[in-house]
Amino acid sequence: MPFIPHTNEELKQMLTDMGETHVAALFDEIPADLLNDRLEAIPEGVSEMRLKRLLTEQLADEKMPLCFIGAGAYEHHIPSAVWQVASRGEFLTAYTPYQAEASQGTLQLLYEYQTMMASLMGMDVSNASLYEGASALAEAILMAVRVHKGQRKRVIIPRSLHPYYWDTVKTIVSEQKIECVPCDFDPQAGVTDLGALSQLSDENLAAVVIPQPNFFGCLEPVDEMTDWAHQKNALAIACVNPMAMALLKEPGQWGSADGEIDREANTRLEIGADIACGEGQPLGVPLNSGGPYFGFLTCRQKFVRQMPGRLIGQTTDLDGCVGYTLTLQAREQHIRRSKATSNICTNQGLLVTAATIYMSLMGPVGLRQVAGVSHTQTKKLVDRLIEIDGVERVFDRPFFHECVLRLPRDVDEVLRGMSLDGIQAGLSLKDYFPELGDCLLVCVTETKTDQDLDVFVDGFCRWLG
Amino acid sequence: MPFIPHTNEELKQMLTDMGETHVAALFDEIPADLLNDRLEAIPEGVSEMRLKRLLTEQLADEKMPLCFIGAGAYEHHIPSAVWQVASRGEFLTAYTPYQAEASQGTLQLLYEYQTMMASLMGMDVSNASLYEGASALAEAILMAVRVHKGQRKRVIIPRSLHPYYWDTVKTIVSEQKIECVPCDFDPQAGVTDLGALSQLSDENLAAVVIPQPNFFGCLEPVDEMTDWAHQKNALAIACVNPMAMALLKEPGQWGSADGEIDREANTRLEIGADIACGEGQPLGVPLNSGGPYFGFLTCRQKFVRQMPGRLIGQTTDLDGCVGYTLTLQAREQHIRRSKATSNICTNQGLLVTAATIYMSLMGPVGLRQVAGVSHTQTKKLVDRLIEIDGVERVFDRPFFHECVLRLPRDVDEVLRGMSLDGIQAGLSLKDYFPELGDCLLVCVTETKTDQDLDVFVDGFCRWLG
Amino acid sequence: MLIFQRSVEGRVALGQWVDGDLDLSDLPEAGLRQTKAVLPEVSELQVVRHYTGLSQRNFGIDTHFYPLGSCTMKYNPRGVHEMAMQPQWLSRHPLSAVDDHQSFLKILFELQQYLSDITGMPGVSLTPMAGSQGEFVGVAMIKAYHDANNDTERTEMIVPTAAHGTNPASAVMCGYTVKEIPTGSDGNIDVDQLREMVGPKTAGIMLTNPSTLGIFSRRIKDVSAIIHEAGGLLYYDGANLNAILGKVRPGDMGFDVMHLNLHKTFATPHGGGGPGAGPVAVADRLKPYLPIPTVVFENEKYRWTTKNDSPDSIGRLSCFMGNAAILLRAYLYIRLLGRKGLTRVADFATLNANYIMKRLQQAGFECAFPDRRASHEFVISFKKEKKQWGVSAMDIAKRLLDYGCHAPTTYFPLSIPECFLIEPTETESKQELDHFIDALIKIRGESETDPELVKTSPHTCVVKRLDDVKAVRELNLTWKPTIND
Amino acid sequence: MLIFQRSVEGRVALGQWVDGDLDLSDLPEAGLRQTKAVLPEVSELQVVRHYTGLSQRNFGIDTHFYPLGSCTMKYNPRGVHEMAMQPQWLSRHPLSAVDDHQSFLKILFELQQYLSDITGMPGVSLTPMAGSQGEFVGVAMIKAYHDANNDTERTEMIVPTAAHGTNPASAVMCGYTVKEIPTGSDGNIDVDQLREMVGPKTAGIMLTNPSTLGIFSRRIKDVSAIIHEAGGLLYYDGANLNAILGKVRPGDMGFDVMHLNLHKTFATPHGGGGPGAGPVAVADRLKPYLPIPTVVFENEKYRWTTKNDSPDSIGRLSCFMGNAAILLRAYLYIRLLGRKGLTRVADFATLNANYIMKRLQQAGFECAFPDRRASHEFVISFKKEKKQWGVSAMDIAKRLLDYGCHAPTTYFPLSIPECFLIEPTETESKQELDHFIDALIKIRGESETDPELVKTSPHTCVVKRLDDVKAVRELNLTWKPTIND
Ligand SMILES: Cc1ncc(COP(=O)(O)O)c(C=O)c1O
Ligand SMILES: Cc1ncc(COP(=O)(O)O)c(C=O)c1O
Repeated sequence: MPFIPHTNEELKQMLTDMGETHVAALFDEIPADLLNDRLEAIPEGVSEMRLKRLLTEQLADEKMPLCFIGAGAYEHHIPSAVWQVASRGEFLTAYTPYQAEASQGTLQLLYEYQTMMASLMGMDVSNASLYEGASALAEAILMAVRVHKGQRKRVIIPRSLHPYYWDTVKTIVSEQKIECVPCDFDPQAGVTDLGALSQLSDENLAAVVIPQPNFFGCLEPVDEMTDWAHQKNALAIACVNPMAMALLKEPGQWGSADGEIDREANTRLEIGADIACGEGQPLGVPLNSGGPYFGFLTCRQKFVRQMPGRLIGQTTDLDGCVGYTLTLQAREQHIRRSKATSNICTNQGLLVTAATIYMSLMGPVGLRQVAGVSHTQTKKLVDRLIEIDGVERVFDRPFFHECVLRLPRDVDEVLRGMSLDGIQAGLSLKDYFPELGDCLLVCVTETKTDQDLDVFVDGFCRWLG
Repeated sequence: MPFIPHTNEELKQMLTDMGETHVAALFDEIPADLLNDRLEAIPEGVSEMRLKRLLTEQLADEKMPLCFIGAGAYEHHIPSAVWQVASRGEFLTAYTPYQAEASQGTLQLLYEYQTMMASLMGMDVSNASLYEGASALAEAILMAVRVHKGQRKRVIIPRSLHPYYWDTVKTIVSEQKIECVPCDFDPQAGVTDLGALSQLSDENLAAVVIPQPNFFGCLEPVDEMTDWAHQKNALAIACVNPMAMALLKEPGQWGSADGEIDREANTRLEIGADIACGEGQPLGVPLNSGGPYFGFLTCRQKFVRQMPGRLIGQTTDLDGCVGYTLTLQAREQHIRRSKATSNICTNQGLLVTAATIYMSLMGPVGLRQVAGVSHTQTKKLVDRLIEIDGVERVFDRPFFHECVLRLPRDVDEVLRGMSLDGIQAGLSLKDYFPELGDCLLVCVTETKTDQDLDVFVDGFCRWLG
Repeated sequence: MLIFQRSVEGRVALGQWVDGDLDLSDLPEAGLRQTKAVLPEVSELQVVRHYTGLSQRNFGIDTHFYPLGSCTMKYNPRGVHEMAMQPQWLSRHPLSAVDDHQSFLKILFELQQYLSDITGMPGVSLTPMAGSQGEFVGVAMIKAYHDANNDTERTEMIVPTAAHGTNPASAVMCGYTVKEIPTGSDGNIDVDQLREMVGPKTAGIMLTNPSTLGIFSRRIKDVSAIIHEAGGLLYYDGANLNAILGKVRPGDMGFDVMHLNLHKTFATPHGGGGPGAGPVAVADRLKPYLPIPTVVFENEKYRWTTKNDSPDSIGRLSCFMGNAAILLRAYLYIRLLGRKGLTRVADFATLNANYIMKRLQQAGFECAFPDRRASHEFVISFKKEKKQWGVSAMDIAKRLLDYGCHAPTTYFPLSIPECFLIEPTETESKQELDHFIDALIKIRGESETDPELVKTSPHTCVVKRLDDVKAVRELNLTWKPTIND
Repeated sequence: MLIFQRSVEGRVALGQWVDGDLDLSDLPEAGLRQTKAVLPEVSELQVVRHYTGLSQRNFGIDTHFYPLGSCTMKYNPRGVHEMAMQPQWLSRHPLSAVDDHQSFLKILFELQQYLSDITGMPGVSLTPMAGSQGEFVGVAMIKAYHDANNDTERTEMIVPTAAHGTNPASAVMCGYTVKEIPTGSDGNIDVDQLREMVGPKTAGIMLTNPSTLGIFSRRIKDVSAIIHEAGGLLYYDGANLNAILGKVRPGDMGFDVMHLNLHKTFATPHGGGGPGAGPVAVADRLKPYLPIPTVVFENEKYRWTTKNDSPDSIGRLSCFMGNAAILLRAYLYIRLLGRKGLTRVADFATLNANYIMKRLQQAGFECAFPDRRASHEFVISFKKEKKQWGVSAMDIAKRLLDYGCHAPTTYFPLSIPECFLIEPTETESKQELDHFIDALIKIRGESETDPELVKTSPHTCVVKRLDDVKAVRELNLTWKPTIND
């Protein structure tokens, strides 16, 4: 049995010191009929050596195709330094930094992360992470409802939001009887139909969710949507790809640039989303079958006490030296219990560690370049694919590094063909949007070379032809 | 250009501070006709991302067969902890511990290594590493000559020593006019012919080299050879596989167990080899195409001042606390220059770091088990192979986890066949010993399961049939 | 020094620079970012050096004994880390075709079976991303069950006062009202009081057994009978599973639903606050409500389930498959230990806890429940020390850092004043335990002779005692160039 | 605490235990080990914690500025480490069939070409395992050359007094007598004296240019003419190649043979003392003597050379292919930087060195060669400080540790009293350099006002100043259970 250090001698010594003779005695308070020393479905243990060997054999079956799927998880290059440093035992095997003096490494890093993420979003503050993007959006919605003191329980969510975000949000927020109202997208444009939005009732409206880019890769009319939400005294919740924010206008700047007047209230509309959240995975986290990733959540300063999750604050020690510590813990479940802003406890600290190292390595200019090259490569591919007979762009709005194409042949068949060439050509939209059953969502990142695009186009021609 | 942190502003600022305008000026002492700003054979630089991609493509061509080759480099299981800890930046990117106070980690580790390795060999002291096994043997021979104050310059080396060790030793020691005298092996036994040994002149004899196990995997008559060397007042130099020493008698115990009397001198012969050296690779170092490995060198206390390479000693600091530091540096080239015991400077510190962690994880019992299972598996395989018609053991002496077999078919052909099955079945001896042109040297370690042996035997039957 | 203070405008880590001309002609000008984000402009060496340096300012299991109660800070096998970091796993897109990844799905499928065996519950879903999400899911399933039975008047969830804060918080996230039930002086919940508490409004109860007090409730069968008779269901908080792994199965105790904390019991690294994984297991009657996706094996193939397979599922909890790679790590850990090894975990985790408790008792420390066995953890209280010498549990916790031990959990459970919850885990040696015991004894000595020393501790950490009140009062959550530089 | 002091008899790290019954029946009883080796009996967690803890007691490039002259402590790219640690490389047996490993051989073949380009020398062998073995090989080739010409009276190797200790030691390992030539006050070797020194006994000269004094010898062509006219050959010690990478080629300066330190110029990690790699490059006339194996490309295939290919080779230097995986790392580094990047290395390494030198001069420090350019390193002397305040170079070196800088090389070159050899490398930022300069200025201030502070430094390391004399006098090279426990 691995990892137990006791020798038989020591075991005996310890029992003697305790006045016992058998370990079994330590379990004597458990009713005998409950004791059950069998684990039948679990195989015998093996050594590290044997397990590695078994795994190597299993790994041989795992394919590693060239990946052109995006849809919420993006394959970006991750510098080796990121995980080599994040895997250091002191980061990897620490717990939540409850003892601040023994956790300054993690705490300072999280403070740096909060600074970077808040700034990337153009917001005032950031928490130290939530689980992942979809559940982070759910938390953002719950937060918006709290901001309205629970008086408003309707939220407008575009249909152009990732369908799995939709599902997740519904699972989580409907327990608190919050109503999620869908808003259609313009079938031509691929983005939220502002006309449809303006038709929706604003009664009881807590927030409007604004994805950027949306599930189709299209750029939403974020300024108009933000203004609309503010006109209704609802919160604007940005749900964004953080990599995109190195290039596209950040949520903190959304809304009418020249401070449009709210006619009814006769006040100037506030610039900027109120909450910005999303999936942090593009920032140095590997695809890894969908997790662990991390959700980020940023907001205006005035909402900070409604924020769920951990926050790190700067302070000083007895000598007056700067240090960092968990703060505003009174919002959290371990202090406030049933009145907490959320039940979240364990979050995604290690992923944030990686993301912080990643963002430091890329810097503001490098990150923009990654976003820009990803987009440029996508554009190149799309431009070439739509030259193929029968392939066409479905939506006419600008996209960011991900695009929906209509194919003249069964999408699944084409995907199967491409897969034989070692290419995952994208995501078939059939299961997500029946009306887009003949469509493919394709995504290119900076990891793909021009040659890769050639191979893609060649294969596509073959499998379509 | 990677890894240069200067911005253009900073460059300008620095030049200004120095009163210069161009970097080129800093090279103005170099005669103009020598300046040559071209590197033609070297491609343009690429980013880490691109280089990884290029490499992945090259790696796809590299085969990873099941390896049954030994012959001086052995595939043992290496616990993940070994290289994860050894790869920590503080070990990986430190220099030789010249500033002891800033290098206590490396220094204490090396002191622990010296303790472990000396004890494994049954010797008094160990240095902190040499390059690898073959050149370590050369250094051991040079050391033996120094012990004899350069008065004796002949060394007897068995032909059963690894041929590449032979070559290496000759390259290195013959520059100092040391004569290497071969001693034949008994063609039946596969070990040094004691009769032949006793016939060799002992004039000027500095040392006798005793490999254990020898190149053929056979166990040499180490006791007799040690005694013989001591009778001639020559040093006995053990050249051993350190993994084997967890199971086999260690060099410190070699020689006549009941203290045979040297008749001529009428004194009791000293027990134990005088120097023990070898290749440290089996102790936690990956095969890695042959290097980096590390050579170890241990000896009796009285010879320590003739030892080449670094030594770490325990001492105390100003407060009387225990610490570690490089010691006896007056033997080394950076102090003694042309009178040094060797020219070695950079050694194989990181590999010793890994080996120390490895030995700690295995402990004395675990290490013996690795050696024992390796041997047991080899025996199993050999027993089954010699049941095949025409396959036979060539030598009748006991072997340790490596064995020579005679095949009824061209060895290279069989190897090519086995390689198609994904098996490296061993080493063809044709290029090493013409007289063993139809022989195969096969090695099994603890990494091979009984199923692996089945696959080996099946394949062998097929390719021989 | 903050990474931002190492930044110089215009610097780029060039080894990571992505070559390529940008074509942004299709993006509307007004939609582009105009400001530069506050990310540092530093070299690769600066990044490596900065974060390597920061890491050294942390305690971790890899560096210190870390007896943090309720957190199960055991050794995180390095072999598992290596196996989980293979490029085949890392590069797998969550939406890629299952045909290309049968090995990975097989692993999850087997993990579902293992966890079912361990918990004694037939249904398992792996998607919850930590214990607290597992709780949410579990309570949501209880609610779904009552709703399906049109039993909609059940609005109350019973939770012990000693429960972890996530329990009441999760119940509230599901729209329940929390009713607290106190712990008796023997560490058990008061069964009689429970009997009075339950009724038609009772949706269920959330318990851990052994509890967060480190006490195994002997009358757990009675509790389950009371709740079930009242029409409620029992939720089991699996955070303390390490104590009973392979010994007792929550399903056999009468629980209907539970979560497991893989990052505790199954040794996946805590990562400075996460990630974890909090799979849920359920009795048959709750199976229809399990969250999707799960993995099924059909027609010789593993595949994910969807809403079509489970129309009554409470739904999806994350965009993809939870913390998939953490599940992989837990699987590998289970394979390493095997059935016997897992049972021995409980033996030695319990041994270590009882050993420390006994030795501390012998040395005169005050255990919260001196007459009870410790499970894998136990509570001591420094009420006496606080009163006599003015030294609080927090002071002693900080002073422990000076002795090279991470502090136990302090001030939890909330019901015990000035307490430590101590959990050594099975992977710590007798030597470590003895060192910890000796340190506590020494600190008590210091508390008497030199209380200031303890009250101003730690003295050997990278910072002195930090001012938490100031952190709240002068809230500073992000660095701003002008203020701090 | 030593790992042995954590040991308990009978303990085994069970995760690493190899299952299997032993059959040792064929091994003679008398040949078996009877004693238990002094290896620790510890758990896996203890091992990880112990060595993680030890690592934290080190300075490294990843943690500190490390301006160790002559050692080129530049950033070791983490990307290269990852790429070099791929299982395909790690698992390759050195004697496995070349057909299965053409990629690896191709890499070595290309590396040979790259190094040939960089050095301006047509022949390259990659096998030497560090600089000093490269020197041995180079000198052995010089000898082989003279021998082949029956020029056997050449028994002297000329070496500057300022040369690295390995140079004379290597010459002696090849059976040569060393003749030392001093350095002039301008930092160059005295050409006139050299002219008088050479003669029929001259086998050659070993030089570095720039020298270990950080000075580029302007009259190198004269030197080469003198040696060649006398019938000798010129050896180039490539340890300082970083200074002139892509700027000047030793082959063009007239050198016949040289080594490169890949662990310096090409950023492979120093590993606390190694491994390195010291490939040799040679002019045409020495090509026949290059050590084997090298890699050739023939009939569309890469293969190793043997004695058959090179009958005049000086032979083999190690059992296999030297430090093969270090060669791989250097190759990857060269590919990352590319031709332009390599040249910029020299630019910025030189810039950084001259910047520090200039700023220190401005602050009143005494440079050994104030009128010369620094190459990538330079020498300052604390003779004055020693005399005035009794503070030695060693004291200042130790005090630098307190300022978070590793000390430069001290007391080398031996010819300059109380000196530092300072080499910042190109990967350090202006901020680091300024911090180092400021620290030196402060320490000089302390030396005047509070010399004891400096003489008893370091004060912030894990130990205080260590007693080197005691280490020699009370030689203690291994731990013994009875003495220290
Ligand atoms: C008893 C108990 N329940 C629940 C939790 C919540 O688990 P998690 O932190 O994984 O959300 C914890 C851990 O923090 C716990 O100790
Ligand atoms: C100038 C000089 N020459 C030679 C060497 C020897 O190189 P190595 O340590 O790789 O053997 C060194 C490095 O220590 C050196 O600085």
